[in-house]
Amino acid sequence: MTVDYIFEGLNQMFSGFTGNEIFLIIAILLPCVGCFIFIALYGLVAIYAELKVSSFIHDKTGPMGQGVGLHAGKWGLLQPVADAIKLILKEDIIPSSADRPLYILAPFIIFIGAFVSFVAIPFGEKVIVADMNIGIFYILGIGSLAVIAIILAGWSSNNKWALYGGMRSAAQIVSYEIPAGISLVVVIMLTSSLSMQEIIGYQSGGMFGWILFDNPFMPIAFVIYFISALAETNRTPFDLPESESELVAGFVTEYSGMRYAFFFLSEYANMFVVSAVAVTAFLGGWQSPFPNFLNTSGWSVFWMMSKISLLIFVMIWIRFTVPRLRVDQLMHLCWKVFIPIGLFNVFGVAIWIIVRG
Amino acid sequence: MTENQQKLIDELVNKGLDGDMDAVNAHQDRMVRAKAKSMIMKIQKGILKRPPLKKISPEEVPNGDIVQNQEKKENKQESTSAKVVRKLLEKFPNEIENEEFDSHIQLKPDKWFEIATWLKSEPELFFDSLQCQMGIDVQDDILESRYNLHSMKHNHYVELRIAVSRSNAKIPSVEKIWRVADWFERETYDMLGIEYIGHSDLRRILLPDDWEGWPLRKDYQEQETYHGIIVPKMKEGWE
Amino acid sequence: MGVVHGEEMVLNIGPQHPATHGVLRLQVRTDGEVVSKITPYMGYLHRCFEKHCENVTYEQVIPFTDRCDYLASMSMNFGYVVAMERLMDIKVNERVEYIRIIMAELQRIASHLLCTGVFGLDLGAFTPFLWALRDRERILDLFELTCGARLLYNYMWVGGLSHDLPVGFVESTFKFLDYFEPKIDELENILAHNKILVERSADIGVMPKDIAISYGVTGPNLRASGVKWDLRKDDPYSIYDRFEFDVPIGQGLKGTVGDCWDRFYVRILEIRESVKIVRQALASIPKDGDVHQSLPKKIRPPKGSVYARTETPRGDLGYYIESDGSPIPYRLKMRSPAFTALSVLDEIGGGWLLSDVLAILGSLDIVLGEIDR
Amino acid sequence: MVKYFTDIFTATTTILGGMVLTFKHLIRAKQDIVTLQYPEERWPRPERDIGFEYSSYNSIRSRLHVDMDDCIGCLKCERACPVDCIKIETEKAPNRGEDIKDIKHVGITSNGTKKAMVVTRFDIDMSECCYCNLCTYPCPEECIFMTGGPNESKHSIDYEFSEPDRTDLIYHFAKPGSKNGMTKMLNQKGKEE
Repeated sequence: MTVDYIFEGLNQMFSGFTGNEIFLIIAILLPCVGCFIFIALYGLVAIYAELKVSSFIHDKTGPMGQGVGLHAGKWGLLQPVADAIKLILKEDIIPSSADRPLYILAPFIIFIGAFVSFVAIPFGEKVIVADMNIGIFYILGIGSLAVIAIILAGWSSNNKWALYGGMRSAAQIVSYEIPAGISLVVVIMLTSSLSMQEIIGYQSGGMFGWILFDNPFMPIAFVIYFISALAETNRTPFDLPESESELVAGFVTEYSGMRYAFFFLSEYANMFVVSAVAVTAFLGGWQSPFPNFLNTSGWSVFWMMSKISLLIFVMIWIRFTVPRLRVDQLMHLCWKVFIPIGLFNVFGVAIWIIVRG
Repeated sequence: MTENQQKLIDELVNKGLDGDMDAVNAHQDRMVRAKAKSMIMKIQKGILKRPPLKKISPEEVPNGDIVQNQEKKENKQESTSAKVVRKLLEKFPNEIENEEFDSHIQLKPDKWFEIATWLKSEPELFFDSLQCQMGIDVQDDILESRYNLHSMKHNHYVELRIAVSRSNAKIPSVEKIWRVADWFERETYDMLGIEYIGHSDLRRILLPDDWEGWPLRKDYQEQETYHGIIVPKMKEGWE
Repeated sequence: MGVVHGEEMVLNIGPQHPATHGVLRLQVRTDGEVVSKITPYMGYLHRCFEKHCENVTYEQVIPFTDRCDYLASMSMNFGYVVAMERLMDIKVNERVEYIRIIMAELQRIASHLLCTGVFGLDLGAFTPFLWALRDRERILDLFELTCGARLLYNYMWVGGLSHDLPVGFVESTFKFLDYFEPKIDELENILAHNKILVERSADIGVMPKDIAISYGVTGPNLRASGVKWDLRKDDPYSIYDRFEFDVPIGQGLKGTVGDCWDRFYVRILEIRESVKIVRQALASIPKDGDVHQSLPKKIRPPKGSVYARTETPRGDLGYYIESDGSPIPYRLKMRSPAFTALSVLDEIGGGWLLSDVLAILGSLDIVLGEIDR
Repeated sequence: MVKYFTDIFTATTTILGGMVLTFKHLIRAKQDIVTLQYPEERWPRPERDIGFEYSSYNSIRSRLHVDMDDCIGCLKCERACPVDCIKIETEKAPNRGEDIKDIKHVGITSNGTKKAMVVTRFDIDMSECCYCNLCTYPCPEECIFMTGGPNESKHSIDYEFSEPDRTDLIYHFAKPGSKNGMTKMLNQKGKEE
């Protein structure tokens, strides 16, 4: 959509020129650059939020500082910037016994996986890079790309801890795709569309129009999706692939500097993507929670962002509350709890739809 | 100091006493040389006895050589010790070496494993817990292994000591009776070089595997070099 | 269906690893995630404590005992002075005994706080760890108030103490206990009953009674296996027989008796008991009494040996002191509780998953300073 | 089957309970925070009113300081040190209790003891010091002590004393030039005789 706007805008602006293809390339590149900058900025904000929220939970202040100088700015606002600079300047170490091409490739693949998902996220009523008719399906599909990257990272590092992390992660992400998919199927059954914008469009009319409150099965589906999303993004209590007290740092053990930063960034980007999907599918997307309150196209970005931020906050909050699961318990939770309940949910919703007509 | 070195010194001392001081002076190892000379001095002064001429193999050292530890001290566990001794004399008549049992019981090493098995299984004693096992280098070429036994059931306590000579520092292992003895014995082996026969995994535990010598023996000499690095005796800028 | 066995892999956990609580190296053989054999290698922190002691005088040993178990230095001091006083037949006055017990119990609280916090950290819960450390800091403040040091105190001396209590110590300790008691509930709520933690620790690493006794495991680990054995009750040293407190034992509330959860929960219960003891001691501490009254002019114990045991936060701490009548110990052996607790790891840790092994290790509460000495 | 659902139920309730607890901490962050902004704020040293006559023995654990004017060179602290981080060398003073101006040697301590020794070297290696305070107790003149505490008026509190070089942590307390001064003096004396 955004691509179309820019393309048309460019064409109108320079109507004398005939280089339509160049305009198209620019129209495609611009949103991509925009997304990239957005991810980078969002990453800084998310790191800061995580530091601060965790610190307050721990009765600490988190990053603080009184001035610019050597300190981290007012309230430590410059801390994430300092972190980023540190990671960029750090020596990039590649273990001599590592599988070099794969080792170098892995951070890019994981970042691409997270980055490409942003294309289909509806930031607002009109702000979406590409409103595909299979948007939600696309995001689920692209999201699985992370598995490949993590296995590559784990394998190519030639480190036993990394290998453990990679293997755990592969099992975990592949398994949790299923409950996540099943709970989204329920949404698709209701809306009979795979397009993100159409799903949001279905949920108009304030908070009670949201799919979350559509029928009694929906909260269950939401919870299952949210927990599976935690597992897919490797957040505590499902951070087995990089569980720091067991596997040192899991699949990122050998990474340092910028390559490590890419893993880090894509974890946060993935958090954003799964939250965006959850908001789109269950919490009304960019719709205002009240029928006639600030329900304009301009405010839609605000609503979308605040809902996503809320979910990210909950993720951080959970991370600093609960311990970590064990590998077999993780699988138990997925295959013996979420999938049966999810399937039951699908069945229930189907009956609900038939009964309600 | 290893057994070999001790033997070497003994040999040198004998040569020296017989008038062949050149053999002593010509020896390469400075430490051995110094030891041998000091020993010769002591023997001439009459402090030490002359080491036996013949190279004796470890098996030939009679147990009767063991000199007992003389310390006697009032101890609360007197009654337990007496009880243990009474029962022990019934079962293993010739194993106790000391006369007064106020603080401890001195045992011979030979039947230690059987005694330990019995101590643990005997219902009236039932020493189910080995509190502490330690080795000590008492004077006169004797190493001792001391066991502090405790019974969780009867809440009583006894101390047993087994003395062996340095050249034949071998004691049966009780690792199979009290599992905790596994690591305790390894530690004693590590520090004093007492060999525990029948121990399944007698390695050094706290020191690196390639450490030389037994640090807690009183005649221990620090290594001159470690992995080719000279061990500094005095820190820089200090003396 | 048979069990599939893959190729075994040797994995080195440590010496630098977040879960080994120091510099411990565990060589484990793993089949996938299942650990079949654990071989601990220690000595990375070996500081020749026993050899050192043979070269310094008796009073100079005390700073070294501090450094053995750096998380419970007061208890280490306490064990040593109890042994020395037994050897030299010194009787210290009431006030000294009371102060020693207050310090030892505060130290027990501090040590158990760290242990429970770190156990949570090993299982991935970060918050309780910091909460525990926050409260531990307050105890360290009390220690700093008393003797000037926060970690390595050299506070208890043979025949007395280095300092008397400062003015206002009793009040500030009462204030601390009032603040602290609700925080124990908080710690228990967030950790002990959390379903994930229960799943991770209940029925894991079960240590039966007989194994625990045979391996010489003592202290909270032994009590968690259901043996009611506490030197403070069963062989009272100092004046522990005057205080009323319970000895909590593992009951297998969430799983089997002697599992990780029991070992963890016994410590939380013991914190409560220690608070009780401190309260009683503070209430009845004698007002007068010189802490330097029975300090010997020169420490020259008579010829002989002594083996004295005390209950530290980690279990029975035994000092075997052999004296030859000189001011320097002839031989000093420390029987450290964590040493025996670590030796049981292979026995109870085999056959579990990698994550469980680290949970078991965390629940044993080892301090490498004390193991390696 | 019942266990299956009770498990799910307990898991949900306990985790939600934990989350409520952490959320309480989150919103009460203002009151609960215990962090200090270290370089600006410092941990207050506890006010120590020891309240008995040993008040001159300070219970501070910080860097050692020696008042050389009071030191009589009795070597008691050197012997008390468990880690041998104190090194003292002395020379016999020509006249007991007399000041020697050349090397700024004060003959009589503040306690009134006449000094028989000139301390030509008094080094403390603070990198080896184990802060056990054992050296401060036997001192008859109370001239070796840890800074802070009752002696705070004499010396500022300092608990971070890092140095760029390890040898800088060896503190030399003896009066500068005292060693050379003494040898020179003794040589002169020898010549005169």
